[in-house]
Amino acid sequence: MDVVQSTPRIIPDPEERSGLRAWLPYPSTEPCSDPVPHIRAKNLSIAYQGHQALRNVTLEIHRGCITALVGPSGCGKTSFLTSLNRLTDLIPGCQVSGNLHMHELDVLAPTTDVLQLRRTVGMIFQKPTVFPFSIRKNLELPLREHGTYDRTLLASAMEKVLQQVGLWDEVKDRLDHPAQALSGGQQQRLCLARALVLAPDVLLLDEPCSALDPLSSGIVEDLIVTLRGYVTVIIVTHNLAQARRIGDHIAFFWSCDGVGQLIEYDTAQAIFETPAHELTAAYISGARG
Amino acid sequence: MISSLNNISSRSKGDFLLSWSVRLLALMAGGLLLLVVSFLIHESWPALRDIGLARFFHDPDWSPIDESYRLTAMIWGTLLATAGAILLSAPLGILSAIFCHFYAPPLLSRGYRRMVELLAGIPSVVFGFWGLVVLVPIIGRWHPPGTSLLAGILILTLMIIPTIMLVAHASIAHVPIAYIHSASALGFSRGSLIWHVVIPTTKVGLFTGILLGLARALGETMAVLMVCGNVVQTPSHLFDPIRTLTANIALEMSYALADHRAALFVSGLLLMGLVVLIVSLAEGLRHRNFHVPAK
Amino acid sequence: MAVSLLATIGVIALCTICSLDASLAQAEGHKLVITGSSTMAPLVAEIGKRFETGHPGVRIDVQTGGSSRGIADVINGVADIGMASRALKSQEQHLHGSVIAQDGITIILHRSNPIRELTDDQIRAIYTGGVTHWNQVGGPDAPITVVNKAEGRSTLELFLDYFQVSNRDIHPHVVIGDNEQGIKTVAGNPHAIGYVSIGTAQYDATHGIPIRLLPLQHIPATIETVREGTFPLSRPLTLVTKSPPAGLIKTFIDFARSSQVNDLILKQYFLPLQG
Amino acid sequence: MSRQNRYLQESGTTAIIWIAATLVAVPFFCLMGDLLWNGLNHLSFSFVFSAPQNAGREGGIGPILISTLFILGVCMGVALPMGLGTALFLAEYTRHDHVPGRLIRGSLDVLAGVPSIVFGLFGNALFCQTFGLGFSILSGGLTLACMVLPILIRTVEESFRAISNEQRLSAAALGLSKPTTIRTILFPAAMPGLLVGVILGLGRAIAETAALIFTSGYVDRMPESLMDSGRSLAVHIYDLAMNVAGGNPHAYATALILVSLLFIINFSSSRMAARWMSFNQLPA
Repeated sequence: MDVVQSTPRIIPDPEERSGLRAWLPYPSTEPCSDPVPHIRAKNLSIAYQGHQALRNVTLEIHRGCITALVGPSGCGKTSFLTSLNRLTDLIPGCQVSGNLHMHELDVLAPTTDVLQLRRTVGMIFQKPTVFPFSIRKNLELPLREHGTYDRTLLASAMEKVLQQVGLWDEVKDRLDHPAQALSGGQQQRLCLARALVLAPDVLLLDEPCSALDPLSSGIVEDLIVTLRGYVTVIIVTHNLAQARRIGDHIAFFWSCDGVGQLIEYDTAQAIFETPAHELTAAYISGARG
Repeated sequence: MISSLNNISSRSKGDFLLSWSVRLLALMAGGLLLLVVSFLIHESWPALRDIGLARFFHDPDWSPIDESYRLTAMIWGTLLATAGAILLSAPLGILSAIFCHFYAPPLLSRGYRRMVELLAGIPSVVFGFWGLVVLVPIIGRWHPPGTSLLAGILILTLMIIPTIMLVAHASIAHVPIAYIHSASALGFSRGSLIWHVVIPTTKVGLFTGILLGLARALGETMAVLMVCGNVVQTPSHLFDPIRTLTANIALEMSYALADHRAALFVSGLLLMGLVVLIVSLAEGLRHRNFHVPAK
Repeated sequence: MAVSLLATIGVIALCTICSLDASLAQAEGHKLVITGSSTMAPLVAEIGKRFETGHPGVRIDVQTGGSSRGIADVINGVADIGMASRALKSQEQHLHGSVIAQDGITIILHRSNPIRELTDDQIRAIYTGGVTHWNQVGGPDAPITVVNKAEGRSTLELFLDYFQVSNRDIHPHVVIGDNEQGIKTVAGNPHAIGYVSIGTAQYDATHGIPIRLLPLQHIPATIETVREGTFPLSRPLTLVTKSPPAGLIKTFIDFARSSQVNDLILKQYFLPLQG
Repeated sequence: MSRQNRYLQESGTTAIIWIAATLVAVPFFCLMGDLLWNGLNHLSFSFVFSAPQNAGREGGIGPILISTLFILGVCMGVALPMGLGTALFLAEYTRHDHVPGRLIRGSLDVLAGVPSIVFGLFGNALFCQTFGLGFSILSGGLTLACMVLPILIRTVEESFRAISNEQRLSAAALGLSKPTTIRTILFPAAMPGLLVGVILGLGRAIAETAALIFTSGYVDRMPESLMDSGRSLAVHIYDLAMNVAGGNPHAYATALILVSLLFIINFSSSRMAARWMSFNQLPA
């Protein structure tokens, strides 16, 4: 399947997408080698109740890469992340302006079907947010919502994603137990599985490891790495070491006069070894931030 | 340049239906007050127009047959019964909340709280009935006939203690534990801890409880109707029978006609205004109380 | 659970609508609402029960409140028939009244009260505050508890009329609504005095309630003296309609006036029209 | 302050507080004891199910229980959907600080304070006369629905608000539509609050007398439809206590039943809420 030039639509037919396209591979193109950027933001600004939070961000994110957003708190990283699946719609008084495209899709256009958008753009939050019902229902709910009712399909999709996140052996005997009984790390992996079960093109991660203990954190991080090449991953992290370990590209944000800005965007190697901006250099060396 | 518009989250049919039906329901619920008030005004309009507000205070007495509509005796009855009940129940309610928090052993404290919650659930007609068959004869033996302002005060007291106690209990529970620890660390006795630390920090909560109790006492109908004797007169002592505004409505509504009926609606309107004032004061206080961060 | 709850709500709403429909259909012509005098309510309820057994599908609902309410409800159209324990007044002549029985008003005391008789003047003095102690009229050493009727009750109007006093001059200790409430108050207080319907009082007195009916002008308050026309404070029990009775209403009123209900009327200690 | 003085003061305070607590407890136990003592004698199977006779002095309370249930049914049938919808609107469809929400919330606060007798006046004027429903179970139920609506909405709204926003965000991030989010995630989570609201409303409705006297009336016979007048338990107690000489024994028994019903409702609600929570949040 040739993804490269085509897919102007992000809404494939349900049969093909219902979580079941074996959810595997996109083709084995090398990560980041796709010449057409997956996500293009141009002059993207975000304001809350008229107060500017992020100003004029312009960047291009590549298919299959892991892009890490780093920078001090309050510099608009999370705002940027949430604008990608238009969760910003849910925040009262939040205004997003500028251009934001995902392939050909104009994300910010009022006519965009946000439910389909969010279906193809998964998101994981800082704290695990399992729903207060069983593990099975946590995974089935999004699939059912998007039109998959077949029990065998549901079961196979569930098993695949749980194996993908390494949770299958831990929970296969208690799929009907409340998800909230799982440990924090398990819950976060379940959230990851829940996002992956919809076979997203893009995965947004908002400090997915910061609420976890180091061991669980490591497991989740390893999982994210396995997604390289399959899903476009954008991860907000405060952990520079982590960004260096897993990031293909790094976007460095900084807050000037209370307004977040993108200072520098480049490959991880460039950012960490030859930062172009003095703020970046100071931040990565631990001098500031 | 395009900017994203809020709340065009989905054009699904279900969402459209749901969002408009909840809007409609909310509109109906919000409009209910307007409906109640407008109906009360509509029904009391004949009296306000034909009789005029002044006559409710300057007529010789309450005697609808003779077209005489003085409400003052009943207003006094209502106010005195309420005031008496508050004077008794406020200290009792607050002290028993303190008892629950600082004096009672844990098991007793839980049981006591449970008891007060049950007391709060007892219907007013049961209070009235009990007052009628137990309390009134006791007072009657002392000073006949027994149906009196005193009986009303005692029954109302019993009815509003739970309100005051439960609100006081909740606001004492909100006192930061650090206050209590640091006061104890300073060697405060239990008494002075309560008097100098707990009461001042929960002032607003206690006052809110008293206001809510006040509103309940003002609006109470059945219990006072059953134990107060319902004679229209300004009481000169505790053993005089009285009639409250609420009891007057309950008693006469069933056969009131024309201006008489409208006059009862006027007293309902009056009552509602009074109670609403108190409740909104209490609500305002309560919100303020919860929004001030405990520092 | 959520779904089942929603379903339950739906079912309840549906049932409500259905039964509303059914009941509206049923309400047409098969239900009589009768409101008014508390004196007449027990009697009319009994008559209604008997009427229902002879007319299946018909339902007679009786609500009390006072004669004025009966008249008002008939005028407003809330009730089909009003009950008034008095004759229609001159300003009510546009309504149609049908007398079904005769009754009187009697003074009642607690049975333990040794007083056997009071003169009209004494009663007037007690009610207007001239006499406040039983020993002033030859009774025990106790203050008098004066029980008065609430306004809008024809018993009150007739009482005031008979004793030629104004309600303003009466200083009661307790104000009551229904006859039964008056009887209950007097039965519960050995030093109380009140006045109620003879029928209700006699019914209760013979059913073990500790009250005593006092004679008026030496004439004992009984059904017989009412029949002879000698009891000074008697009154007709009237069913009131807005327009001349017709249809089911007429059938019911005719039934209530017929000799078929004499035993019911006598059982309540009222005086039937015939016999 | 001398040590002895301080000791005296401390024990004085303690004594006062214990006395106050006893003063509250004693009437409660008197009342309950009185109800139990006088009510239990007359309580029997036939009392609960048979019809009242002789103005309630004899017979039972069967039709009155049924009327009460009907009235509560109408009340909840109307108040529940309205309350739920309004609470949803307030919690999920409008911002806390925006004008529509504040207006509705404010008017509900005011409505919550309106004395029940005023609701009686209103119900009588609107449902009985203007709508022409007369004295009927329907009028009574609708009047009670207006009365319990504020308390119901308040509790349900609070329980929706208590759900953490992350749940909403993560549901949205999965592309769940708002109706689905509400149905599958918010509604179950708000269930205990909803139950508590219903229970509080039921408790208030079942205890109500003043608003019912002028709306659902006095008729103590078995209701055949919602358009029939029906006497509720509380009105029955009132009538027996005030208007029926010799009615006290049955008034006691009815009061005992009413109070036990309320206790059962309260108790089972806290139990149900607790079980619901544990079902959702703890391993089974």
